[in-house]
Amino acid sequence: MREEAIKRFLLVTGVIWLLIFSLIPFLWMVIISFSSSPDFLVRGEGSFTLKNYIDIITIKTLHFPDYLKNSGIIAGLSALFATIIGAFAGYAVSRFRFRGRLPLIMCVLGLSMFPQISMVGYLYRMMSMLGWINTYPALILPYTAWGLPLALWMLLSYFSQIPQEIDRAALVDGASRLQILRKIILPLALPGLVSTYLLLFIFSFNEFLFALMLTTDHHARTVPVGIALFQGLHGELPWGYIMAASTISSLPVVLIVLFFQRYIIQGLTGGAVK
Amino acid sequence: MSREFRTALPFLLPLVFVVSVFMLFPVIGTFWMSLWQDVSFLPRKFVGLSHYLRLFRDTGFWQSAAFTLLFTFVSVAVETMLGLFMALLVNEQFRFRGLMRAVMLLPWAIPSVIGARIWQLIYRYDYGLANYVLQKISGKVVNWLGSSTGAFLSLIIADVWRTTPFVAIILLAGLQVIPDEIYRQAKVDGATLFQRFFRITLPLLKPILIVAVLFRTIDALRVFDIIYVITGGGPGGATTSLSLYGYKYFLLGDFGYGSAISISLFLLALFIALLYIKTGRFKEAVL
Amino acid sequence: MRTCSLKIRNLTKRFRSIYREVTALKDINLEVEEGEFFVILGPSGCGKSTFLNILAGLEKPDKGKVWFGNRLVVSVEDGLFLSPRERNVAMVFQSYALYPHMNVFENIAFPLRVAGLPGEEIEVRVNRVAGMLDIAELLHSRPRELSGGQRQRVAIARALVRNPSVFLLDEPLSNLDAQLRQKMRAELKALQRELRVTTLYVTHDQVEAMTLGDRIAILKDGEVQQVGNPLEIYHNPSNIFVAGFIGTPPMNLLKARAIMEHGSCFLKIGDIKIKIKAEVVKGKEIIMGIRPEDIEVVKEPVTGSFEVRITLVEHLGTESILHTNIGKNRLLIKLKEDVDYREGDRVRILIRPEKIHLFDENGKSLR
Amino acid sequence: MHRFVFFSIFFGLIFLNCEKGHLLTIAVGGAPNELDYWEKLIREFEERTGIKVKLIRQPTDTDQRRQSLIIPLKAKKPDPDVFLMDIAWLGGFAASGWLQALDDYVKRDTFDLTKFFKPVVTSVDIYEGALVALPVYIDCGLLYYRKDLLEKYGCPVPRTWEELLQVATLIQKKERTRNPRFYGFVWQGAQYEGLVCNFLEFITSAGGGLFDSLGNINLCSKTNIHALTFMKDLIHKYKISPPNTYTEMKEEEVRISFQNGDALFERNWPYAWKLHESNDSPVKGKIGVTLLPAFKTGKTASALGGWHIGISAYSDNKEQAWQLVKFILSYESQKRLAIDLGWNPGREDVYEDPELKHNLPHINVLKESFNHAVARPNVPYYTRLSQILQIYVNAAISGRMGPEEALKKAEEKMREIIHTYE
Repeated sequence: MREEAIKRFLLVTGVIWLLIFSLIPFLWMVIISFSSSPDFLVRGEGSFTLKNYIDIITIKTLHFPDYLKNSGIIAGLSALFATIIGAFAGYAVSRFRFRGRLPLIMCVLGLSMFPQISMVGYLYRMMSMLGWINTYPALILPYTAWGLPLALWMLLSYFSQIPQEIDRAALVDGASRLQILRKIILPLALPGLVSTYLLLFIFSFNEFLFALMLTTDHHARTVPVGIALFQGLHGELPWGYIMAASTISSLPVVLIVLFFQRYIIQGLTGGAVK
Repeated sequence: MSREFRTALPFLLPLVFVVSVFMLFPVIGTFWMSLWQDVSFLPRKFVGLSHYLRLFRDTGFWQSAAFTLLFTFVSVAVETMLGLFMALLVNEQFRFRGLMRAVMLLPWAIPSVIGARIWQLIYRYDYGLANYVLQKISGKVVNWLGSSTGAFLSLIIADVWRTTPFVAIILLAGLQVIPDEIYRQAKVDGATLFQRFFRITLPLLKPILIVAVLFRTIDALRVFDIIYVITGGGPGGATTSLSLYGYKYFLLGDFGYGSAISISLFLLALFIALLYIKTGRFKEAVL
Repeated sequence: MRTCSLKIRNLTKRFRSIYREVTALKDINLEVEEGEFFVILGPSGCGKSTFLNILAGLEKPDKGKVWFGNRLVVSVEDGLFLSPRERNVAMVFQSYALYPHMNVFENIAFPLRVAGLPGEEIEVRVNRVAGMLDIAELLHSRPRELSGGQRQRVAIARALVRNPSVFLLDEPLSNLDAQLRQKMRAELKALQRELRVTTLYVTHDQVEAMTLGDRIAILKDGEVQQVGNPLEIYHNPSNIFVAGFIGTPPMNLLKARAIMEHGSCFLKIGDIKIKIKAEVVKGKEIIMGIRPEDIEVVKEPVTGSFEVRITLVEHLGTESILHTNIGKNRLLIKLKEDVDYREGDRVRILIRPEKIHLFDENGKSLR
Repeated sequence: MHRFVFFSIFFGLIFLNCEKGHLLTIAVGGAPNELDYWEKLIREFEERTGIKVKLIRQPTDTDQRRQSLIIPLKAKKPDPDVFLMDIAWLGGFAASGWLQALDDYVKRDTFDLTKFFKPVVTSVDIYEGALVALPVYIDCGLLYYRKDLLEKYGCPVPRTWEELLQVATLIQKKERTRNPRFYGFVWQGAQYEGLVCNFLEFITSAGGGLFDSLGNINLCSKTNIHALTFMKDLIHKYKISPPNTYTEMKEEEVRISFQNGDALFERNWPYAWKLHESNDSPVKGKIGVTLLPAFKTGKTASALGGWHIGISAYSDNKEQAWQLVKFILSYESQKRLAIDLGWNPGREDVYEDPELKHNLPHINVLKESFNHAVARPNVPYYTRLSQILQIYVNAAISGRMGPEEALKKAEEKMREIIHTYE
């Protein structure tokens, strides 16, 4: 049983390493967010405080609650639109054997590999012309597009698992295509829809470059940009604020991951994972 | 056939519309912009491909191209190996495996900017965690972001922390579809743990490994967020990625040249993707 | 809407892929009478499911017309193709295709809901059909909690609830075990008798076809081989395919040469001669068919009898099947009782001329 | 179907969320207390004139502030009518034709330009003969020192960099025994705009500069190399400046380090005074401020910074905008700026105010240093030049590149830039 011992050893050390590697930075973030000075380690002084949290929420001019609100609305809506549009397209691709079906999937998936920087220049121009810079649509629309390849990829794998015979049965039962999608496919693929939505939400919530270029202030600025540009009057980094803001902003994502880990992994891997 | 297509069309139109207008069209538009001189204080005029000629002479461009490629190579290599290890780990049966998977996912799920901010704080010379620990262990401190090598490694560590989970998830999917019987058969045939890994797991994982590496490569090529936050491209421009280089020109108001840089990155990514697809059996793996 | 007859003319369907073109249905002409239980029988891949799908409106033919009663529902020539919802057809699928996220009540109610019927009426009709199929107590269960037979009933209930003009069943019993299949077969038949709804039933199982069908159409490679009631098909198969497809074990088919001797017509198989009634062209290669159950075993040497050697015996309890050879042809004999024969025994058999089916060298019945 | 209708209405509502026209719009930005000041000032203006003003709160980050102004200006939008500009952007804004010339208003209202610092107005606010902006507040580099420590060790306030080096080395050595984190001199060396200011101060105080007397670029001169070598040596050779100078040291990092008592000398902007002297400051009452030292070969130089106010060329309300500008630049408002925020007004006459002298005892040093101010090049592509300087000067002080090589490369690059954008 030497082999079993080796395996066990690898597993245990691996798990410990994974825990340390993944969690230490998070712990550090939380610790700093609750301490009165970010350099307490070397100074040897510093105390537990809630001031950072209270400040970022109550000091109006820091606009952190605005950023959270913007991020929530923008990510929430763009994930919703992408899920809906992706569901329509995923239904069509999984149900109709038309010519050009494969090239279409490949193209859309290929699009997701475009570097954002190669789009943002023109998007900036487009949004300026429309007068949409620093408004929600300026981010919602590109995010919707940006999430669609992922949405299509995930929903396609969920829809393909639903037997076609069910569609046929519903057609014979007199349902229209739209009715089938709404009454049969969507309810059946509900776990898939939910995990698609959550992943898209996370993606939009985390996006940085578009938000950096296409917003200018708290009216539309999202959390990542807020945190990246969080700085004091003359450019100092208020680490306590930054880490408190980071902790609050990570919270929704962390909760989603903790509760929906299964679905997220399933969604990303096209249902291959048990 | 055409009837199927006609029924499918209304379902596909929203996707095609949104994706074309907000992804495809902007790339074409950016290319179009790269053919113009577009600086606020100079007259707007068509300059053809001269921005691309300027790129050839621009040492800053080549420096960031070289950095981007090196960063991509190193980070993808490290992340693939670590990711494989992680995937093997969380593929095992043990208690709290679900929780473990969730923990593994966390660094990837939170906004990259937040991850970058945390690492930036850890790397701080005067009161960063890294130097504190180092001081306790060896009595020496390192100016993490002060040298080009140090900054490069610091970025790699932060990027590995953030994106290895992604590789692990993809590989986990590959591991899950390898039937258990094969391992049992191999055990009966007398293969050791490592033989099983190298003779069975790795070859069977190869197609999905290629996919993971491709995704990561493309993603690493466009690295922006963590560099923007942690080093800002410094010290002395040593860690400026192509995305950041392009962004800096946008920020300066030189949209033509910034677009040319962006389009070059696009072409680079396209080229590398095609290379993978040509050599690796990518299509089989995806479909 | 009342149930109606069906008329199908020149129905043709081709499937094209990049590599080849497959003709699934070749110029089908059929008429199904109102209230008839009509079975389409054929081996897998013969095009019977495609045929059903076209009738349901799920697939579009390349040629031909279909009438439901007097109403033209498909006419490729006129560019007419009604969608399923415009045809009032009901269909039961092999996998039952129940909606897994709805309970039994909602499953059955679905066709009525999409048709926009008021809630009370839906309730009444679902309850009625559920009572009819004896699933009233299952109405709040989910499909995955049901047994195969119960699912089957739900699928049928869903099909019947809207009083369809045509009732299509696509191998509905093939997912059930043997006992249940027999039971459901009988119930289905009884139900159809009671409701008198025009029913089209697709199967590859000849026993089902024979027991259920008022009439049977046998389909092979997209072509109709024979249409008729079960007895007609059993007694007068139109070709060797039909002959070989119906009956267990299948009809013995032997290559023979027709000869004239003493003014009588004989078939020569190897060195055995069998007398037949019909006149056939001398010296012609023909195929003789004889059902295993039509061969008699005789104790004494009667005229026309001959001896064969048993190579294998299958004992089935109430009956037994003897495997023998004539020349190079295999000959199966089915006995009504289980007789204690052994391998290597020789038996004397008699083939009566009136039991013999004759086919030309292309397999067509000579009659 | 009604759900889709709902979505489209929802969508529509988001799109309509565009900004509506206001009477007069002013864009200001920055930290909470800065915004408070503007808020109060604007309310007062509204009360006095009855003109409604909308305040656009811009972010703190300078690049982002610039960005959010460029967007409406490039699109020729009438809003904002009035805005503040960093001194470094002025050239670019003026060259793009975004700024309304103010000469006619000044002449008509006999607005007294002589009340403002003349060197500032002439070197920055006049672009191609037209007055396009006016200084709201002025910044320049100062040397803060620990009065108590200099006294303790009997050292004089340094006048030259060489003296500073000597004093700092001595005191750092002694103080290290008590405080291992103590450094002699902290300044801004991170790769950002502040580094360029520090660099300009060092080279100018050595007698060098970016350009020669004919206005041609002359970066790789002996004096400049000498100055840059000195900057590098402060960190690597003499070790009186911390190693993270070239990675992390920006204004606030420097200020906090000094304020914590971890440094003897500090190069910083005037704003630091009020913070150092605040009640919870460990160094309160222990500090002095003076002009930056010079090399033996040159004389003291202070990088000119600050924010200027201008009127958009596309403003649909220029007359009222001018009223607002005049109000902001009035004696009263400028004095309040100094007292509330501790910043330095663009008006020279305010500096004679007794109340101000009482509140800000270092004000004389300020006034004097403005006379030694060295402005950054006033060209539209200045930001590009600055980026080049940031990269190469940072490379040199981090030791990644020899000072001469760095300056040579930077000069080459700058020539390229000038060639591209001239």
